[in-house]
Amino acid sequence: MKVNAGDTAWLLVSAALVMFMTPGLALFYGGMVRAKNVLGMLMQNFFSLGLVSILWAVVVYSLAFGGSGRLIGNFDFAWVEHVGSTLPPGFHLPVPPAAFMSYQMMFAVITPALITGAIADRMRFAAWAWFLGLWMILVYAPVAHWVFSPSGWLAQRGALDFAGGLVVHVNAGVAALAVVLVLGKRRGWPKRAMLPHSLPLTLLGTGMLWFGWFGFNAGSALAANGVAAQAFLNTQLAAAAGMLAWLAAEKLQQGHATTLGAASGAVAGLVAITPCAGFVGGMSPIWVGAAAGAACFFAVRMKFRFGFDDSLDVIGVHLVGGIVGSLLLGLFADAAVNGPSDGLFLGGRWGLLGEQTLAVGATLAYSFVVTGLICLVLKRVLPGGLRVSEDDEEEGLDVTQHAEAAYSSELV
Amino acid sequence: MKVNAGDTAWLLVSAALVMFMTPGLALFYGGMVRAKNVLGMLMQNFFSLGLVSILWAVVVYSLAFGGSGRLIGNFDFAWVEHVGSTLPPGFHLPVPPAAFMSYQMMFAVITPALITGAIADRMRFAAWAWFLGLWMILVYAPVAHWVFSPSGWLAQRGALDFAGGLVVHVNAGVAALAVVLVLGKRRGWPKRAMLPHSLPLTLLGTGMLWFGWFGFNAGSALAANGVAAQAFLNTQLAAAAGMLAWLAAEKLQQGHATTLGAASGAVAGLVAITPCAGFVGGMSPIWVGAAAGAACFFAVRMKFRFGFDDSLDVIGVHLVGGIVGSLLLGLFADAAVNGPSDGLFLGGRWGLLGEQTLAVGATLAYSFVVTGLICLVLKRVLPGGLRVSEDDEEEGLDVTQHAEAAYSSELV
Amino acid sequence: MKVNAGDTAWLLVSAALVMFMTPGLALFYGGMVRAKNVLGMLMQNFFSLGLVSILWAVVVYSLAFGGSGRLIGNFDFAWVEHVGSTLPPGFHLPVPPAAFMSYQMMFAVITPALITGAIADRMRFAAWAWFLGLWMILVYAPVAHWVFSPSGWLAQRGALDFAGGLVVHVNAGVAALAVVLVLGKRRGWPKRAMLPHSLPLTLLGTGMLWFGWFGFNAGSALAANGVAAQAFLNTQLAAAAGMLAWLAAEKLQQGHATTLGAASGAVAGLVAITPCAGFVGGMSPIWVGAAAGAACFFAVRMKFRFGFDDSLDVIGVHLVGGIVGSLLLGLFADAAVNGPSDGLFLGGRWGLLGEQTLAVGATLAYSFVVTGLICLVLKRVLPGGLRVSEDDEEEGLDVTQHAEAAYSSELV
Amino acid sequence: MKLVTGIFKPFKVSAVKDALKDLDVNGMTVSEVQGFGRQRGHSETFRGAEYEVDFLPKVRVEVLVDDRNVDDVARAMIDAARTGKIGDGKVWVTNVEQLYRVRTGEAGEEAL
Amino acid sequence: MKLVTGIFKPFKVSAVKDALKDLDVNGMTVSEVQGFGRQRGHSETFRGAEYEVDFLPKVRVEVLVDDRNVDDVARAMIDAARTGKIGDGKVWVTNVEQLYRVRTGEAGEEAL
Amino acid sequence: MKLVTGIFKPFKVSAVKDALKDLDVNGMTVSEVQGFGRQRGHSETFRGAEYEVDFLPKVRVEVLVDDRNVDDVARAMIDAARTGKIGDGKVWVTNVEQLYRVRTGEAGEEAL
Ligand SMILES: Nc1ncnc2c1ncn2[C@@H]1O[C@H](COP(=O)(O)OP(=O)(O)O)[C@@H](O)[C@H]1O
Ligand SMILES: Nc1ncnc2c1ncn2[C@@H]1O[C@H](COP(=O)(O)OP(=O)(O)O)[C@@H](O)[C@H]1O
Ligand SMILES: Nc1ncnc2c1ncn2[C@@H]1O[C@H](COP(=O)(O)OP(=O)(O)O)[C@@H](O)[C@H]1O
Repeated sequence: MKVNAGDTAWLLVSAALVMFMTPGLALFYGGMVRAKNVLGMLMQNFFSLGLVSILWAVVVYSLAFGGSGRLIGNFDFAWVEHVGSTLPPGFHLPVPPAAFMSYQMMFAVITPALITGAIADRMRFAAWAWFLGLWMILVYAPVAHWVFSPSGWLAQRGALDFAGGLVVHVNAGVAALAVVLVLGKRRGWPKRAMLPHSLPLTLLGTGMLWFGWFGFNAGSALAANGVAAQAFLNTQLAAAAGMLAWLAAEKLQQGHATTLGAASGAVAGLVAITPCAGFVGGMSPIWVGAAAGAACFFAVRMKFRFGFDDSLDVIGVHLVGGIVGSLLLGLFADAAVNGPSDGLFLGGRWGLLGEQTLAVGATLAYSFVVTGLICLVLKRVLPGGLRVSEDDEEEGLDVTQHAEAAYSSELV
Repeated sequence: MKVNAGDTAWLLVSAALVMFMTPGLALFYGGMVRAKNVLGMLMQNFFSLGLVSILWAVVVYSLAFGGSGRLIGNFDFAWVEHVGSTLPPGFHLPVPPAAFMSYQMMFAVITPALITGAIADRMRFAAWAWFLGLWMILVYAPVAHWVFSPSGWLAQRGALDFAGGLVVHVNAGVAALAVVLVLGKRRGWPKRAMLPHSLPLTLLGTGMLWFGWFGFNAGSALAANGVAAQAFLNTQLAAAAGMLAWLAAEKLQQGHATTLGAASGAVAGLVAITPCAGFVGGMSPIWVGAAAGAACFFAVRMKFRFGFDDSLDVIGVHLVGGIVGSLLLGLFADAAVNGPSDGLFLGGRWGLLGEQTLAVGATLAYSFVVTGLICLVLKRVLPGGLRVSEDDEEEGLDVTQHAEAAYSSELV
Repeated sequence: MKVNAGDTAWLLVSAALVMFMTPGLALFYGGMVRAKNVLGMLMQNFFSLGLVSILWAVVVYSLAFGGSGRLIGNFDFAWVEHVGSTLPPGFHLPVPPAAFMSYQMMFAVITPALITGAIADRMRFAAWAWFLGLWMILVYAPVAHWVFSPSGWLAQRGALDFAGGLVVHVNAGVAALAVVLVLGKRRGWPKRAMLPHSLPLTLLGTGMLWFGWFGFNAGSALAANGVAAQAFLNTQLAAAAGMLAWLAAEKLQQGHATTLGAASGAVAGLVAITPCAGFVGGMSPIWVGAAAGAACFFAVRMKFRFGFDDSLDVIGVHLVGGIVGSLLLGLFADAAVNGPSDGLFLGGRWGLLGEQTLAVGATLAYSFVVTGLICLVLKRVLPGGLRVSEDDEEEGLDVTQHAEAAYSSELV
Repeated sequence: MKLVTGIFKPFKVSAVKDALKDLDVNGMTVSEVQGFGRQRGHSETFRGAEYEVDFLPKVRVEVLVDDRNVDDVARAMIDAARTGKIGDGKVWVTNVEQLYRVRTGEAGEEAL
Repeated sequence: MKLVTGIFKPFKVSAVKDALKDLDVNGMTVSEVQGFGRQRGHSETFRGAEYEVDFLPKVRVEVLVDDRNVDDVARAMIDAARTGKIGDGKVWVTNVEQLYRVRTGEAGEEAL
Repeated sequence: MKLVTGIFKPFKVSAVKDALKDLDVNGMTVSEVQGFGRQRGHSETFRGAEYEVDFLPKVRVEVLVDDRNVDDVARAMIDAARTGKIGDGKVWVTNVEQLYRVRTGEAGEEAL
């Protein structure tokens, strides 16, 4: 197919935007940890840009998008073979195949990076590196195949996921739960206050994420067309509604609208609109965003009730937001905007909601179980285990894992 | 009209770039305030991304661009009706209507955000929220309609504003003046030094603003064509010239070229070229930028002479820069580059300069009066008034308005 | 030639992305210096956005791209003449000439900015300003002409440089060496530890550079096509491989993988892939990136052995990385991907490697000598010389050069 | 020789400095500290969880004075720093056995 | 009146604060300091070069007490701050000749 | 027991530390402070407005020593910190009535 320059420009820009989200996420999380752990956090995220990109080129892209299997791809594109010349089966787009592969790579990079927020302040870097590699192959590749590859079993059944509500957010969110259950709580949590060392960094990260999310969602149209524009608009409206809903909830509950609440609500809205972005229209993104903003505000307290230390609320925001968005798509989907099926509200039929529920359930189950197994095996197999020692946790990841201090004065 | 992918790609990217300016502005301002007020500043800006986006979708877009009235739009696009399918009257562009609406939304978000720099360190967050909503409807919507809608009375008379010199900068700049007059000075100003708590944040914000401004100005061509390229080039040259002029002025006057001066001069140049970007060529952007850089350097001292506390110089930079640019367009406009009319220098006719002057005057008068009225009413009506208490001002906005600290160490 | 909107959109976005790299570089370096010198560093970089943009418009663009001379351009485009209407000789592209000129301008801005990392903490701002102007005219313009203009002698011989490995990295890298040799070491170096005052800023800068580099490399296709996509993919893979190689080397050598190592390795990979980006395919970018990551890790120690104070390793990363990439292109070039010639590995011929070696040698020699002369002359001619006084060096550049402090508390 | 140490509200530093200058005391050393006392702290919110922050930003001012001036200096600092609201801080005096100026090595009152 | 000064590991501040509260001592002033002592520092890496960092983050706690309470207060702080590992810090007592409360001007024990 | 406190230029910290090590004094506590004194401050510019900044960055070094060593320690610190230029700082000595090591509870000279 002849390459269309406009679509190609949009896809390349979108890929760059999604790449920019990972540093954005690093800073978003990095601002929230204590100063002694910020480099540890930044490193876990940047390392994903390194390791996952190479793994993607070598094998994971091929496993996710190659071939026409139901459950998993093949090795057709391994070792960067055919990547420059051939789009994966089922894709017919006027864009260079390397652009498509690069764009999808950026999703693969950020998905496991989301998990770093849950495990903040206590995981050994070496353990993270191992986890990252295994998770990409054993969890990300199959789940991406199920949903993003036209031959995947969830795609075939009719489940919809415009830009990764399932593959990225539900998947990483439930994986985060599995990891923190194996890893355990930070010392002193929840009694000891562990306050963000720099909220301006977190707000900067929020801005970078929000900006990049236009590439994430509107880029998922894979063309510069009306669907991309609709996804763009929906992205902004859901983020805005998520922010307002979170702020309203905390103002009512606690008397203050917080800056971190604004950031968190916007991210919650962005997460929830991700699966819906190109499939809904009108006021729907506002309802989706607002529902996610409010739901996630309440969800982030679950960890205190149930006693799992999801340090920076990956579960409360990404897992819950991803589920909210994926299910609400079953209600709000509008085939007149785009996509094969109407949701319950417009089509009056339960079919899509059923498929969405099944897809959420399948992703939850698979990712939770396999992630948990990876962690249990690594905990056993790695000489140092998954966690840093108590002393190292007290001293901080920066010095103990990376022999660096984030902030140095002239006294050394 | 058939969608052109190249133009659509450019418009979507530009919308994302303009969105990114609001976090950039937040950091630009946030770095300049004291550490106890930085979250207050960030919040006022991010909140604009939340509230204004929703208001835009619900009603403001329609008031600004709907219908063919002279003074104000209508409700055709309210509640996101027809937004995905129809461009506003007078626009014939090969881009998806939702892209156009999203792009304009980002201008609406950043315009009131500019005002936050003037009111730094002392406005109650709740008062800001009310102000923001009212200002968008009562001031932004009509002024945008006058200038940006082809049926608006200023547009009809032939006033030119390529990317918002009037609608964004003059409008927000004079509104800032009205607000600070009602709000009053910070305690201790100008005797007490209130120095920037982090100029690196401010320089980061400058970089983000500059980067985003290419979307702001070159995106206003609404197509990826020669006019966009010219606007792009002019944007860079004016920013550069503004920086050099400011630095030269302060070096001569005070003996030092400052980092904040470089940032301020660049922003001054960017403000001034905004109305001119697609209408001038050759060396003109350099003259416009340099004039603005020098003029704004001197203008920021007015506040000490006249005793109004424009904390971060919104008036000195945006109001003055916006006026400089809008009027110079009457001199430098070059119909051979683009646009309907030559300015005085190339066409030898005073007509355009007259229209520009009228447009500036109308914007100044309307925005000043209505903004002032909004503030006076809110001051009266809101239980807590516009300002925080003296104690809260001393303690800082972050803790008192948002129950947060920007920077926490491990002592709590 | 009729303008193609898709290519134009891509070129404009790429220009904006490359512009964004200079603030990114400023923060990348700014985080690494001590808190008393961070504004000095930011200023030297931002000032390049100011001065170089204007010089480019006035004369340097014309000297670099005008005419068809072998050694240097002419004045056809001086004072922004014909810039909006005419592409330089030898370029036949469906994009607006102003877009091309703007895109190349951003390369001119960042190239000398790279040097600021080597001279950190000790150069007078006025001396930097003079140096910057002279270097652009006497060094950048001719070298860019040799390589980037189709009529340049290196281009004519068949040397390849996709996006500036020679013109940007080797050129700035060897110039940095010349400058530090004239300028001398910082007081106390290397005995006194001068640790980064904020690695999070450096990591933020890394993210901005990496993001912008897609415009740098993939934009150098000057069209939104398959070559751009290939360059995009190669950029990501080389950055990732550079990171992994550096981390592996330092883990083996010193026992820790550092955050700054991750950033440095990624930059090394990005530098090395720059000349190759659109000319190689398959796994080659991974080998190029990995080679550069490892080579630069060892190269940054040379300064301790040879005793030159390349403060932030411009020589170790940009000079060495640029040479590695330019020479490896002679091995890995793949005409089936794009470009006129195969390298040694695919074509079995030494020709390209020879040309690359010659081009590297010519750039090294010319830039080193002329840069050295500029410095020697300025050292003599400028009343204050090149360096700040000992006391000023101790007090820091921020206060002494710019009368500002980067971080202020409320005590003044 | 005595050392007068004061804990004050941060924004009072320049008033204290001016008061000292008026007494011809031309030296002081200031540091940023966190104070806990009768003045209540505030609560901070982090993603919906509330934390009591007991510590409030204060400054610590140290002034070396000769014995004659102790009372005047302490008095002047107290007056300058007072807002009358809780949390204004403390001033205390300790004895200094020996004092040197680094630059010259001078000792005792000369070193002031 | 005495001043009890302690250097502790930073994360022990709240334990120390709680211990003081239990003794009805409702005031303290804390600052962030860098300590050098028997506890080994660590090495930091900067682009392949290694530097020994001798200083470790500590906090400095100052508590004004009346003479009767000195021993109890010192003892309570020591107990609260102890981890038993090297680097736990020091506590020392100095004499305070005069103390004032800024807000009221009260002097002596009244000022506590 | 005595406490020797010094205010120095920040870049002199490692020289002071080395001088102490040479005397076998293996402990000190350092904090960042702002000093005001004879040494002139500088003026800073903020958007065209100029402000005099009187405070200059200094470090505060505290060393606990037994009575015998006071003079040597003070002397060594002074020598190490001297640049001969204005603003080099002060050193002073105060009496310590009691000293404890937190880790062990040891008191007096043992605790050093
Ligand atoms: N016993 C104490 N020891 C040391 N510092 C104290 C003590 N009591 C109070 N302070 C310091 O003085 C500050 C003000 O004390 P506080 O009790 O809040 O108000 P006030 O002195 O006006 O009664 C505290 O924040 C703390 O820094
Ligand atoms: N002689 C000293 N003078 C001042 N402070 C000291 C002295 N010795 C130790 N310190 C402080 O006490 C802290 C702990 O001392 P260290 O010798 O490491 O452990 P310990 O007290 O457990 O033997 C040091 O980091 C330093 O802040
Ligand atoms: N009277 C004082 N009380 C407390 N600290 C002082 C006093 N005088 C000077 N200092 C401290 O010593 C530092 C150097 O003093 P200064 O008068 O500038 O130079 P010098 O000691 O060389 O004469 C000051 O910055 C301040 O921190």
